[in-house]
Parts: sequence; C-alpha cells; structure tokens
Amino acid sequence: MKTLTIVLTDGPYISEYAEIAYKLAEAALKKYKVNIFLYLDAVHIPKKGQYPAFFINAGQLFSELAGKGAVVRACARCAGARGYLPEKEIIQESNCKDYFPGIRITSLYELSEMLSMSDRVISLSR
Amino acid sequence: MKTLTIVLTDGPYISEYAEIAYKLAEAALKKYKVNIFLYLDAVHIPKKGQYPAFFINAGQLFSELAGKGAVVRACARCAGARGYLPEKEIIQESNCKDYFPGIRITSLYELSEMLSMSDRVISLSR
Amino acid sequence: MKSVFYLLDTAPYGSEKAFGALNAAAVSLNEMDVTLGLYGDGVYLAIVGQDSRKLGLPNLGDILYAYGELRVLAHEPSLVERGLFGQTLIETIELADEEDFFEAMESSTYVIAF
Amino acid sequence: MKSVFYLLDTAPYGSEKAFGALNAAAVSLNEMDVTLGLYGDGVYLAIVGQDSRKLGLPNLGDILYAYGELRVLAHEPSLVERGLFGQTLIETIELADEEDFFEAMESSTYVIAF
Amino acid sequence: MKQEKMDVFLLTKPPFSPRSELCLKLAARSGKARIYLAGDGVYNLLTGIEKLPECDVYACKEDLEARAIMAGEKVTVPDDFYSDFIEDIMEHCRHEYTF
Amino acid sequence: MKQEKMDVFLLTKPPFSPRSELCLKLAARSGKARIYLAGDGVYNLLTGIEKLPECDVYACKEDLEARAIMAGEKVTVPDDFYSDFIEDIMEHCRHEYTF
Repeated sequence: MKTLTIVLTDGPYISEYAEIAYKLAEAALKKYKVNIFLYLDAVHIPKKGQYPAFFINAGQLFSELAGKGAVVRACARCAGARGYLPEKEIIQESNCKDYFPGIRITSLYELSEMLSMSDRVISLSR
Repeated sequence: MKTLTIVLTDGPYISEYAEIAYKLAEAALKKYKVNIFLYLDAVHIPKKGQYPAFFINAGQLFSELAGKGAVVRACARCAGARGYLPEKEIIQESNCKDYFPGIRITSLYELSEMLSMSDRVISLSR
Repeated sequence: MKSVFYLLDTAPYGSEKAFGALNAAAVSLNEMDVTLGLYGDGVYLAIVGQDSRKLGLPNLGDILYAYGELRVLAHEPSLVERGLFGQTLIETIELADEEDFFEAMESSTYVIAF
Repeated sequence: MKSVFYLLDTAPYGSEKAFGALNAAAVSLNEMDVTLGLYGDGVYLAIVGQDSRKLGLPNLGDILYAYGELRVLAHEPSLVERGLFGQTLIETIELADEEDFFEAMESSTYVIAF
Repeated sequence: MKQEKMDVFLLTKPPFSPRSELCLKLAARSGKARIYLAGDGVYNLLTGIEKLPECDVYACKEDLEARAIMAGEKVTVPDDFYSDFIEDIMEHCRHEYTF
Repeated sequence: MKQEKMDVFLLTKPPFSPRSELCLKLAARSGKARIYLAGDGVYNLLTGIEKLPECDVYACKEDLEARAIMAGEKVTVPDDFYSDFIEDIMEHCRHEYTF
C-alpha cells in the first residue's frame, strides 16, 4: 500500500491548514497509508478541551484520523516548548495527557523516517 | 499616568513578537501603565509548563510583566477555541488553571476598554 | 471621541484574521469611531455573495452586513491589482483611493494591524 | 536514495521557521539526500557573522557550520534583490541561479516548504 | 504509446504571495501541469491562472462558494476535489508540489 | 518656536513585505518620521531605508548582531533601543504606527 505523509506547521483556527489537511488525509485513507507530522505551531492541534464556537474542533478531527489508521505524531522539541510533554505511559494510544487519543509526541527523527517510507509528501504552512 | 496598550496575535516561539512585546512592556512599565491584550494565537503565550530548550520561556516573561503591574488579558473566544477555559475562581490572579499567574481570560470588550483608556497602542502580528 | 483604524491585509477564510478583525471592530463600535480598512489581500472580504456554510465557517459577508454602522474602506489600488474592480462588492463598503485610505489611517487615534 | 528539498523562504530569527528547517534537514541527513533551499527572505540566513547571544536564541549560522555535509543552495535573484550580493556569505552555501535552483527542486523526490 | 506523467500542484495561497509566484513559475516550466486550487488559492482565478499554457486548473467547490469566486469554463470543479487530488498525486504524477 | 511633532514607526518586517512597503509609504508622507527597526526590520538597512528623506532611522543593536547587519553612519543604534522608542511614542510623537 502506498503512503502519503502530510507535514503541518500551523496551529488550529488561525489558518485553514488543519482543516485542509484533514480533508486530504480523509480522502487518502480510503486507499493509502497516511502519516501526519505536526511541527512548530501545529503541535497545538491535538490539544484537548477545545471549544471553537464558530469552527470545527480541530483536535477531534485529527483524533478521528488517528482512529481511522493515520499515524499522527508531534515533534517533541516543538511540543515541549509549547507546554506539551510526553509521558512514559501510553493511554488511549497517546503519550501526552493534554492530547486527544491516538496522537503521540515523538522525536523529529520520526519525520525523517516517515519521509523515507513515503511515496508522496504534502507540506502546508502559512 | 499615561497608558500603553499592546495587542498581540502570534503564539510563542513561532515568531519573535512575544519577546519584542516583553521588551516594549518592560521598558514602558518604568514610567507608564501597560495593558496587553492576547488575541488569536497569542492566547497560547501564557500556557503553563513550557520547556523551550533553545528559547526564553514566553509564559514566564508575561507572568513577570503581570507581576510588575501590567494588565495581561486573553480573548475568551480565542482562548476557548484553543482549549483554555476561564473558571469562576481566581487563583494567583488568574482565572485559568492552565495559565501562568497574573493572566486572565476576559471578553473581547476588554480590548475596546483598554483602547479607550489608552494614550498609545502598539499591535504586533506576522 | 477616540478613533481606531483596524487594518486587515489578509484574505478571509484562509486565516482567522479577517474574523478577528471584524469581531474587534464590532466590540469597539460603542466606545470609539471605528474604521475597518481592507488593504492588500484584505480586499477579498469585499466580494458579494460569500457562502461559507460548506466550510463550516462563519459567513464574514453576513457579519459585515450585520454591523452596517461599521465604516469599511477598501483600498482601490489593491482591488484593481487583484482583478476585483469589475466585481460586485458589498454595498456598505466604501472605495478609497490611496490618498483617502492613508488619510483615514493618519487621522485615526490608533492604527491596529492584524 | 530518496532526496528531500526543504524550501525556506522566511527570514531567520524573526520566525522559528529557519530553526525548524535546519533541524528537519539535519535529522534527514543519514537517510536521504538533503538540500536546504534558501529562497526569498530565506536567503538572509546566508549572511556571515551572525551572533544571536544577546537575543537568547540559537545561532543559526553556527548550526549551518555544524552540518557542513548539508547541501545549502541560495537563490541568487533573491540575494540580489535584497542587497546581499556584495555581502560575505557563509562559505558552505552554494549560489544557484534560478534555473539551477528550480532544477534542484524538480529533481528532488520531495519538496517541503516551511 | 506511453502517457507522459504530469506535475501536480496544490496552491492554497492568494495571488502575489511569494509562494504563489513560485508555484506559477514551476508550473510554467513543467510542460504538463495540473494545478489544484484550494483555500485562498481560488483567488488566483481572478488573475487569470486558468490561462496558463499547458496547465489544467481544478478548483475546490466549497472554497469557491465561501469566497464568492466564479470558476470560468476552462476550470474544472470536481464533485470530490480532495479525492481527485489524492488520486492524481498518488497514481498519476511525476512530481507533487504544495504551495 | 513650537517644535513640530514627529510620526514614529516601529518596523519589524523585512523589505518587500506588504507591511514594510506600507510603512515606507506612510513614512514618506509624514514629513517628519522616525523609523525604529527591530527584529527582521533591520534587514531594511540592506535596501537603503536610511536614505529616505526626512526620516531618522534607529536600529536595535541585538537584532543587528543576530542578523549580522551593519548600521551605516546615518543610522542611530541606541544603548537602550526599547526605552528610547517608548519615550518617543509616549512623549514626543504625533502618531505611532507598528508594522
């Protein structure tokens, strides 16, 4: 099965990229393996407890993607800087208690591995 | 005493504006009243638990400004969308348990009040 | 009365900034003279007939109509450059040439850029 | 071996993107052919003598030196436009005219823009 | 006869942004380009992106509606924009670019 | 004689960004402008911002050092950039702008 990797660098709401990435990933998951790497501000996307009165909950969208089989990973350096810390214990497929289920914090080397295992790559950033 | 209001829209680390705003506010506090309104992505700045290995902790900087008398407020709509919720109880001058001391979530009307009470306004955004 | 000029130079929908500028302008209406200045990519907000339901986003054109008392200026050279001069624009929006646009900024107490 | 072209078009220090692009390029070095392409405002990263200690930020020039094996291309027309053509540039950086720069993008397996 | 593969571009920035201009330059060099316009990328229809030679232009329906942009005759507006784009980049393309 | 007050600009964007160009246009109209360059704004020294007529240009030392930009003779590099800027906008200016 072919693999698509999506690299994101924006947080939710401020730009449309989290939603566009969701639509791309959802379409791709019907036939392909999908990796999503959350870099820089994109590590805010999986934060629990979002109440976007006027928008669609971005954390929920990405958790849903993980539930459908997408591998969603956040950069450890970017996440740590922004106050999201990995823990040893994995609960609901996540190693960060502030994150939605299914989304984990990993080293930046995971981006490199994702790329080397991919067929196509999409990057979205402001 | 004259009043300066600073309006921010970027989160920490992704841009230099949190640090520039800190330097502006610190200089202004020696002689003036300072208001800071955190709008859009800037509501991420006061998040607790930041470990920016290569940068200066932005949350700490803004908490320090609040300690020196700056009025630091975050937009309720933007904060809620991003998972920061106000509570009734005020602990350490903050109404959000995810925020550094001294920084509160308020309605956007507070921006308008800050402006009408100010002598000068600075806005910083990408 | 103090006056505030909100400068919006980002396209609507792709970024939250247009929504943010509209909300900020709306809450200031009671206390100050408010102008929303559309400049650069901000002028796309002026196009009539926006329908954002399928994106699940607030309709920014409707918000503009809802605050009819808000003065909205669109920078004409930005409109022309973007191929918008022939388009039907939201009728509450005033076109301003560069001179008038800059004068509106200069005569405001504050200029806030998003 | 797969190849990845990281496109950096943002100025260093004012944004985390340059630091992010350098780190991403560094971790890919073992597994792929990596090129960092400086384009538009990204070319400011090429200036020699950066000293960011007083800003409390990592020195991006030093990071470039530390990964000497990383191929870094600077888009010459962007340099010229920004008044950088006479400046001393970090010596590990290759200047590329538009044709060579675009060819490097086209011949890479992936292009990732930050 | 072997069908020559195309280059596929996803453009989400409005006209005149440095990324849009880079996208247009690479598309012009391609000889066989398909440009998918999503998000603020649909504003490129106001400045005539569909007139580029040897380029097919696709635009996302929901993004057109939100922004009140009309797609002319030369522009394809698929029923399922994202599925078509994914199919193109995964199966039918020489190189994919996102701007 | 009454000293005419100046317009004060804080510019943190590099050259050619739409905000920088707007800043330069307003400064050119001012007749008495003082431009403070901080952050990526100091890159404007490479494109001759200090040559604008009726403009004083100030640049932030730490931002110059980080970016390895030299300030020419016509540019003031204060010991305490932010204090000077605050003093100017709070006490000595007709209008302040930040870009």
